[in-house]
Amino acid sequence: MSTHVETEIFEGPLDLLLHLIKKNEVSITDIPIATITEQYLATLDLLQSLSLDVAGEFLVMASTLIHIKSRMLLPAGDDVGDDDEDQGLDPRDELVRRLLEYQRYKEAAQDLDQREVLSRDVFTRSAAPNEEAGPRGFREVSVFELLAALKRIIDRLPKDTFHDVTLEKITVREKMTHLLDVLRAQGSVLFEAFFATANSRMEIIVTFLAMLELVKVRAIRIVQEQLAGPITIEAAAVMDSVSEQAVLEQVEEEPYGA
Amino acid sequence: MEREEIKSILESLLFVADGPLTVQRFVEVLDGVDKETIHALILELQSELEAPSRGLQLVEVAGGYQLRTAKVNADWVKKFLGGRPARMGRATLETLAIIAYRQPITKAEIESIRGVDVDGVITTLLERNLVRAVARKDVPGRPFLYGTTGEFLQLFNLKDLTELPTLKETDE
Amino acid sequence: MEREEIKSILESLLFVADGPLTVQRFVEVLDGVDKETIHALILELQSELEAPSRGLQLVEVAGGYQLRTAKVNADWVKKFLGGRPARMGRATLETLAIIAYRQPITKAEIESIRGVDVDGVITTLLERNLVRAVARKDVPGRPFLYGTTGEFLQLFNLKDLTELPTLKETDE
Repeated sequence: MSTHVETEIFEGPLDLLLHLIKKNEVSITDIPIATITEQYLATLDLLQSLSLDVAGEFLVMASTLIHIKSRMLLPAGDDVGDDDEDQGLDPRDELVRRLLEYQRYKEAAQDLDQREVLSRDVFTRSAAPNEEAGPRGFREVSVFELLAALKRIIDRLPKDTFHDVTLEKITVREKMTHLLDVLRAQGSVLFEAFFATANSRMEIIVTFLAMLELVKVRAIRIVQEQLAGPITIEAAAVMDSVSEQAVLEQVEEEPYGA
Repeated sequence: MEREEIKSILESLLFVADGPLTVQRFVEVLDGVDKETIHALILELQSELEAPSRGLQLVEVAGGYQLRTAKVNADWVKKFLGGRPARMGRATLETLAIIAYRQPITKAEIESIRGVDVDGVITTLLERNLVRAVARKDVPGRPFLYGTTGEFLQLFNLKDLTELPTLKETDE
Repeated sequence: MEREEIKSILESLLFVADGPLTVQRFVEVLDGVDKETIHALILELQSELEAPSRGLQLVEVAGGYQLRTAKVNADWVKKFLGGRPARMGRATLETLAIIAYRQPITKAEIESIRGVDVDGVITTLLERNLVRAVARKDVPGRPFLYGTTGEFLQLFNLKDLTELPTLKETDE
């Protein structure tokens, strides 16, 4: 056998067998089992010598092939007869059936691949908001927009307040409770207004984390009527004490300012 | 490149763009095509879109060009987008049913029933306010327990949860 | 309503829709307009879009109609969008083909056809919402039966499952 390197990666033992059958220009229904088995094993050796992982399925097929080959050597009707209810049948039959079936789906897969595949050959419009539709409720704000807003707030803070941070013991949980209280009373609050009372960087960050926690469990929504417009925090759902408790409990009690 | 070909590409790009497209950007993509040609083709597209049977317009906005629906159709578009019935996918409905009948229930429990990951579905249901976290289960990891909301009752026109049709006893 | 007007609205709605639009949905929005008119206008739009200077096509897919870019412009659109070639691997395609033609089908059945483990591939397909668990098979272990989704139809530009090319018959 000529030793040229197989660069193709096979999808599985059946795929490798189909490849060998095609390469030898023989018929699936009349496989020269000795030749194909020899080449199959040689290919596995090659794959292994290239340090490519040879999956267990390939080895199972190897033993199947060897088994078929040994049975082919026996005269018909004089089978060793341990596992053969299929006595008198061609020992290759089951393998042929599997190869034919696999080949059908392999071809079907190629047919699918030749269609106009979405996002490869043809494209739809990205779900961009359509300005002409007018205000269709509010659009939800991304975390990046929030961070930008947060940065604006922090930048506005006088530098010298930075030092009293360690004196405070604000917890995220306290801030979450506070925000939920405010929303229960007012329904909604302006993002920047909610930070107005904060007088340290740490408090702002804690407040921000509290907000993110509430967004995560969908207790609040952070929305913006138009790009670069004011950002509003609103209650996403009416919270009863049980669900509020559930939301709050997910946050560690560690004070961030400690 | 043929003029027709360029025009066709322009339409494709305007269609997939998610913001206004500058002539500069067109020139970058369609290398070798000059600004004047692109300008002329944009004008052509614009005037074609003025026909009363067309439903789009090509507007110049924020320094670029953008396809938008025609102003005259605004009410129809609003009706279409706004009045969209909450078409719920199968996965969503199934998950909702599991939560409705088995609440309070954790995500892991739902997944063990559905056999597939339900992260995305739960997020959707939370967003649409059909379910909510009602408590936490007293097991390691303290996962959330989910239950249905008032909106859920409204959506299915139920007075309360006892009105849910009884589950047919299956082959268990 | 004038025919021209309806046509214009159709184009607007097709433009803003985030998935294939059924004729039924058009009829709901444009109350009073009959299905036949809408069908006729869709055909008109389709044939207009065939002109070489147009960059869109109106395809019938997954039970509805959807505007898509013309196939001839694929490379330009990819270049514009910053093409990451989302090529599907052979393992994924083959598994998808088996599920499409043999649905509902279990993982074990797929594995016996492909001759290899398909765990990872099924997870990918479920994540991409191209297949879903549709039921459980009534055999020991009650394994999931998988089927394809509407997204599958959209991905391969199929009206419905009957549009799948017939499997080549084997000559045994």
